[in-house]
Amino acid sequence: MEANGVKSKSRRADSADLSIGPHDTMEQRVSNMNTSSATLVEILRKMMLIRMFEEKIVDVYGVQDMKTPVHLSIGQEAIAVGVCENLETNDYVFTTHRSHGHGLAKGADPGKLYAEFYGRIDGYCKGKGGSMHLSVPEVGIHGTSAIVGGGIPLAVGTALASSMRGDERVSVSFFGDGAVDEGVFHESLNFAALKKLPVVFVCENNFYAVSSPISARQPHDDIARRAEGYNIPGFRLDGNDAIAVYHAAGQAVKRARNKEGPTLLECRTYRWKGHVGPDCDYENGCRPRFELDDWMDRCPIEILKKSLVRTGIMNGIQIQALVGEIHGQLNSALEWAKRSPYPNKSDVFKDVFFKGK
Amino acid sequence: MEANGVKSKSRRADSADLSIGPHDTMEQRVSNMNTSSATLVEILRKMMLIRMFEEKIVDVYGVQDMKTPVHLSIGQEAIAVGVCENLETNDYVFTTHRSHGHGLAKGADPGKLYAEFYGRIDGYCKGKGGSMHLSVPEVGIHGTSAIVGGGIPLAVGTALASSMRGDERVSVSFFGDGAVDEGVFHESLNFAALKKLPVVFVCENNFYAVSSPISARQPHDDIARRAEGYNIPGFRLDGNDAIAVYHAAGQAVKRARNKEGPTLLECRTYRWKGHVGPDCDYENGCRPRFELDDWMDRCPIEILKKSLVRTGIMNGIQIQALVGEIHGQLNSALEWAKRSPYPNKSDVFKDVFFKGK
Amino acid sequence: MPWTKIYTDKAEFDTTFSREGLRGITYREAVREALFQILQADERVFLMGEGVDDPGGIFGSTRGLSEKFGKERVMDIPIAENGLTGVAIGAAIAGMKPIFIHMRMDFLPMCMDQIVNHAAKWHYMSGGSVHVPLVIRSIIGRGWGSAAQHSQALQALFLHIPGLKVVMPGTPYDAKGLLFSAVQDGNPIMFIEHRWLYDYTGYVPEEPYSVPIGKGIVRREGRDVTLVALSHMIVEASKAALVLEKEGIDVEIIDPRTVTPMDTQLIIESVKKTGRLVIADVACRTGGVGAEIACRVAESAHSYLRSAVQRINFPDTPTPASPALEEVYYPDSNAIVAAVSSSVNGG
Amino acid sequence: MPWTKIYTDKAEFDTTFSREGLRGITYREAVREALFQILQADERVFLMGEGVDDPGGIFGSTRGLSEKFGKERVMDIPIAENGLTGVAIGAAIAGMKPIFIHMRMDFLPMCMDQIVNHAAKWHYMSGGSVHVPLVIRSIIGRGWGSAAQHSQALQALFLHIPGLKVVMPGTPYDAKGLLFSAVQDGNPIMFIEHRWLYDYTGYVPEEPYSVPIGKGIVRREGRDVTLVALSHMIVEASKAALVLEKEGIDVEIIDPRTVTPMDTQLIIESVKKTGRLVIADVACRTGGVGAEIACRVAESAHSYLRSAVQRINFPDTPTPASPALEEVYYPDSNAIVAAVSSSVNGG
Ligand SMILES: Cc1ncc(C[n+]2csc(CCOP(=O)(O)OP(=O)(O)O)c2C)c(N)n1
Ligand SMILES: Cc1ncc(C[n+]2csc(CCOP(=O)(O)OP(=O)(O)O)c2C)c(N)n1
Ligand SMILES: [Mg+2]
Ligand SMILES: [Mg+2]
Repeated sequence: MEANGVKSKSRRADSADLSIGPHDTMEQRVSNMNTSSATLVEILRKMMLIRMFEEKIVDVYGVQDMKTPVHLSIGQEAIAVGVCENLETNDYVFTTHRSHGHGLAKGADPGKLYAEFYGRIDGYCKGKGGSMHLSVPEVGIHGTSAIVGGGIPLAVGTALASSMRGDERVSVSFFGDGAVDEGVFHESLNFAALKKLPVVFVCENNFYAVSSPISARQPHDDIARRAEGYNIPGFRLDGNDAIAVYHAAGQAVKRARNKEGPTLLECRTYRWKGHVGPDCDYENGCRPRFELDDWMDRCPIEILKKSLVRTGIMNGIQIQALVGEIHGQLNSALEWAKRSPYPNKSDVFKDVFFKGK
Repeated sequence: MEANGVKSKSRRADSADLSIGPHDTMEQRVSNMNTSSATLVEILRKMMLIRMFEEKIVDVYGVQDMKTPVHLSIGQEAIAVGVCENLETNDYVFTTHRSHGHGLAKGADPGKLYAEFYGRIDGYCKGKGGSMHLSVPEVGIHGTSAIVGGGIPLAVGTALASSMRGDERVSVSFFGDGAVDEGVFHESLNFAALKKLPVVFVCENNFYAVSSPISARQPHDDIARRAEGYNIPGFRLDGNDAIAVYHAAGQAVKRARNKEGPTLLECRTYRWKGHVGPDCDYENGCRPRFELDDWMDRCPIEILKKSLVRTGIMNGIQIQALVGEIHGQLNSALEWAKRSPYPNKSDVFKDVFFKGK
Repeated sequence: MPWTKIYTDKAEFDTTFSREGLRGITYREAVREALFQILQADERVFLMGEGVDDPGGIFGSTRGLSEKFGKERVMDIPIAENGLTGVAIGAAIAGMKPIFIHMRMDFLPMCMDQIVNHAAKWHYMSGGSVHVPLVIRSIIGRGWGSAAQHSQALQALFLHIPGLKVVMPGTPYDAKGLLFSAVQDGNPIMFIEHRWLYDYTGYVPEEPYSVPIGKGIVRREGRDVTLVALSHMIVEASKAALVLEKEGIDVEIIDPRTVTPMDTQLIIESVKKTGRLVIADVACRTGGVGAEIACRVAESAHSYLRSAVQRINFPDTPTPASPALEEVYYPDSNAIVAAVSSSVNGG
Repeated sequence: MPWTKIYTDKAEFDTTFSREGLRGITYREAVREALFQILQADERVFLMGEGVDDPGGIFGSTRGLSEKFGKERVMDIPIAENGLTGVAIGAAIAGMKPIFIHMRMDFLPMCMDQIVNHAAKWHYMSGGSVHVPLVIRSIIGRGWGSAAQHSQALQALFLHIPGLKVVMPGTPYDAKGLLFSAVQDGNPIMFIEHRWLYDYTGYVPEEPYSVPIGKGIVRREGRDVTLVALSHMIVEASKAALVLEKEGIDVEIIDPRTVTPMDTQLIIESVKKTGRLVIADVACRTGGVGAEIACRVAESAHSYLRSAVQRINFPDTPTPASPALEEVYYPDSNAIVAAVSSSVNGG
């Protein structure tokens, strides 16, 4: 078995080799220079928030009172944040079963997320959705599907609405490499390309769908290359390089906002935890240990931290302070969530149908 | 509106410009030289058989006793014959709602086809299928779907069976440009490419799905280019040039038989009749008249006839004799079909479940 | 009442209601008029479907609309039912009101995932924070050898999925009125038409109006037996009632009009009166809407039932192509007469 | 009879049947053993499904099989349910015998087109000239906040489609025996398991055997009321019967085992004896399998029914995530006790 994303180090995207396909008309200059320090710090903070938010789940999950299937994105934080830092609050985001990072990056409240995971009334879905069906309309997340690929056409739909209304909103669809297997991926890209809709397709290629390697599902792992068939730009990115993602996504979002059509971004990354739950799946043989080790060496948060320290934007003390601050925030969020009551029994019968506003 | 396949004459495939995409490893030498006269005559005969078979339907349809929705392939005969002349009897073919040509090219009996269209017991499906659900297992047609795209994965499935069993059979999937819209197209090509299955995808791009032009459904009309995303060879062919199709399909079939994997052939052509029924749809404004005229000028049968005459392989008298012979054959077939009885009323309850052999 | 009746030909209508100044139009025209008025009144509404803008115009029901409202609001689309349903849901989530149109109900299995797993569940999963105002029109086909993949009636599938409303107008009046309600409802609505109703004429007011979703209607009052008829079966039921009248059997015809929510009360009240239940649907028998109706009666009015329940349906087979077999496949008023007679005289 | 009973824990089994030398294994193991023996006996059989070869092995039901039979016959596949179902159908048409495995029944709406429009109709449309020996295993999920898209039970959808057989084994014995029958049948079979049955133990012979498709079974004989229980509900029904016995109510439990074809006769005979009908299914109420059963009884044994029919189902809502709501959502033996009591004492 060829290890995913590991052996072929040279194929890892770097700033000089991000674009593929003959339709690369978009400028792809990844340079830290034209990003403000404040933005860089904010990107780091959000990535740390996501990481620590999920680490707390790992901590408490053993108690068995957070009864929801958690799909953790530890190791993939750069993509959620790199993309969402380019978005306005009312831009649409559709995510997947692995949604915590996208939710937090887009501005969801950690306490309400925890409450939802605990099945409480103060959760974003009043306990009806759990971890897989995030819905935070006030930050542009209008429900989440846990059906693989299910959310992709929805993002095309909100983009269609924006296009018909002539508003400036951009839609972003996050999905995994597994979703590329599905026909709906094709149908969505075809339609978005046809109508030149303001949507950005962000594929988080972590090389696995549950335990199925991409080599058991697709004839090649160059997901960006799929863009060619739709005559839209496709880019392969190092998904562990937050700044690279930030810049590439910035270009794609700009393109969408300028009504120039959709873009496909393939962000290559790796999930550190098992497909679902708080454990590591190399332990039961789902994936090779060395693959994980190699990717952990390239922790997206450590990479960014180092570069911020190296360039003098932050120092160790500031980072420590940030850690402390986030810890405090998340601890209160968790406590608040646990104090939230369960929904009433009769709530089960509510919300089947919209009754008007 | 840009007329489909008309204005851009230069884009029409010719022998020098058949392949696209970076994965063109297949030799694409279209030359009449290496085709035997007997084969060429047989190709012409089959094309005339299809044309005349369907013209007879046009003749009798007004009587309103052939109660089945007929989707005629007049104008598209070169593809069915060009492809099927490369196949063995037990090679698998899956076709569509527009199946008459493929059936005849693969060796189906005209009488049993007519009987099926008349809903008679001697029809290939004992009157249960009609025109849209051709089933002639003895020539490799194991049922037909009239769901757009529905037959594509079936061909991949028979190819999978061949590959698992290690037999030499090749599977061919015929489908229209409309089927390329469907997700199942993507899923099928992805899987066939992944497993390097012995299947040939033949897209009959006639630029319309019912009255919807390809420009209302796809971002570009270069269907062959879709192959790139799957890392398989894709070729654009002049679908009205039977010899070109014959040779290109020959290569694709050989590739499949040699277990080298699937090929996508886009055969550009035009349907002369309306989507369904015996009439011309330009009359009610579905398509522009000039488009049809232009394509009729390039009648696939006339083109082949002329070249056979020019090269001395046939003369006018021989062709006339062929016409007479086919007329005779089809007239008897039609008469035979009309004399076939209707199924028994109780037959409606039969064949729901297979009961063993 | 004029709005309860449909006429199999226009002349028949003309000799009755049009003399009273009532306007009669076909089912097809009723649908088109509703779409026209809805598109005109609410710019959030748009139509999407394969061929909505072509000269055929979905059996005439969208004819001329693209010329009037443009190809963006009357949008031809790729043949990609699942993805495009997702697109419609997304647009609906964003505040648009798409009407997705399928020429045959058989194409709905293509998009079951988006309908069943997404549209139907979105409001609930999001704890009520998002809703999906989406109307999905589909037409049940029949005849001319349409065969197994082009004549299915699949309302029972949607009946079983919480979060969907299922509407089956049987008259021009209801077609227009229910379409208005469907677009205003704010939930995913399966709006199911029948191709054989398209040419029937009935009274349809010119101005916009709505027929409430969830309310059935008594199409004919009667004492002896409750005949629940769905969609095109109300035509056959009406014919059967005339025959049965001559035999001295007084049939009460109930048209539920909407299948979800079902007007169970109306049916129960009728059965309490007549003591007999016959159900005629335009779909295969087993697991159909008729089963649910019968079960509800067995649950709530069991003690009133004086004879065995009867169902009139297509047999549990795919649809055959041959005209000789179609004849057997499709039950008509004779089958209803037989079932009602046996309900009254037998069991 | 040992094969009618399942045990909620192994120890209980050990104290009864294992003393008699009968082997007890879990439902999970029964499925796996059947697959093992089938793969070994017939080289045309192969398994396909997302994750069939991974260490988890579809909740253990395929564990170890890829090591034994290789990754071609125990084939991991792309997440492309519709296309891959088509591939399976194609392979079946060509004479292979694929078993397609879905970890959740919720993923079947993805492939409704290939199941409903293709597999189910292929034999009929082709006039009997081609058949599709395809088994589709799917597992109904439940609990731990699986929520709306990961806990559906959709057997009613398939019940309505002619050309499909629908099997719902409730015991380890039936799981193994019906899987053998399914693979031998030659038609498309929806083989529906329930996640909560996986850990239950029951008597399962080591050698291959088959349980006929279309034959229900009386799991407990009783005089007072016919309780039809499907899949996991037979566990709750058995519990309820013990409670009711103490109340002096003698319940007859019938497990149809296969939903299509349905063993209607067995149910009718029972109702003729008891005069009462209660149906417990693991799915939403409206349009469910229970409606069909009730309707058939109302058609064929109406005069024997002495009280109102009762259904135990999930409510007509999507599945909620919160444990507090799941508790309300899923009816248990208490709900059955209440329904049976009211059937006997009320109505
Ligand atoms: C249609 C469908 N099929 C199968 C599943 C089960 N499933 C849940 S997540 C998953 C893998 C998804 O992989 P990918 O898209 O790469 O996302 P990742 O988990 O790697 O983030 C699968 C198969 C599902 N949810 N939906
Ligand atoms: C899933 C599905 N959607 C819609 C239809 C209705 N329909 C029948 S043929 C057709 C057009 C097919 O176009 P194409 O694939 O290009 O084939 P052509 O008719 O041009 O040969 C459509 C939309 C269908 N049969 N199946
Ligand atoms: Mg992945
Ligand atoms: Mg076409």
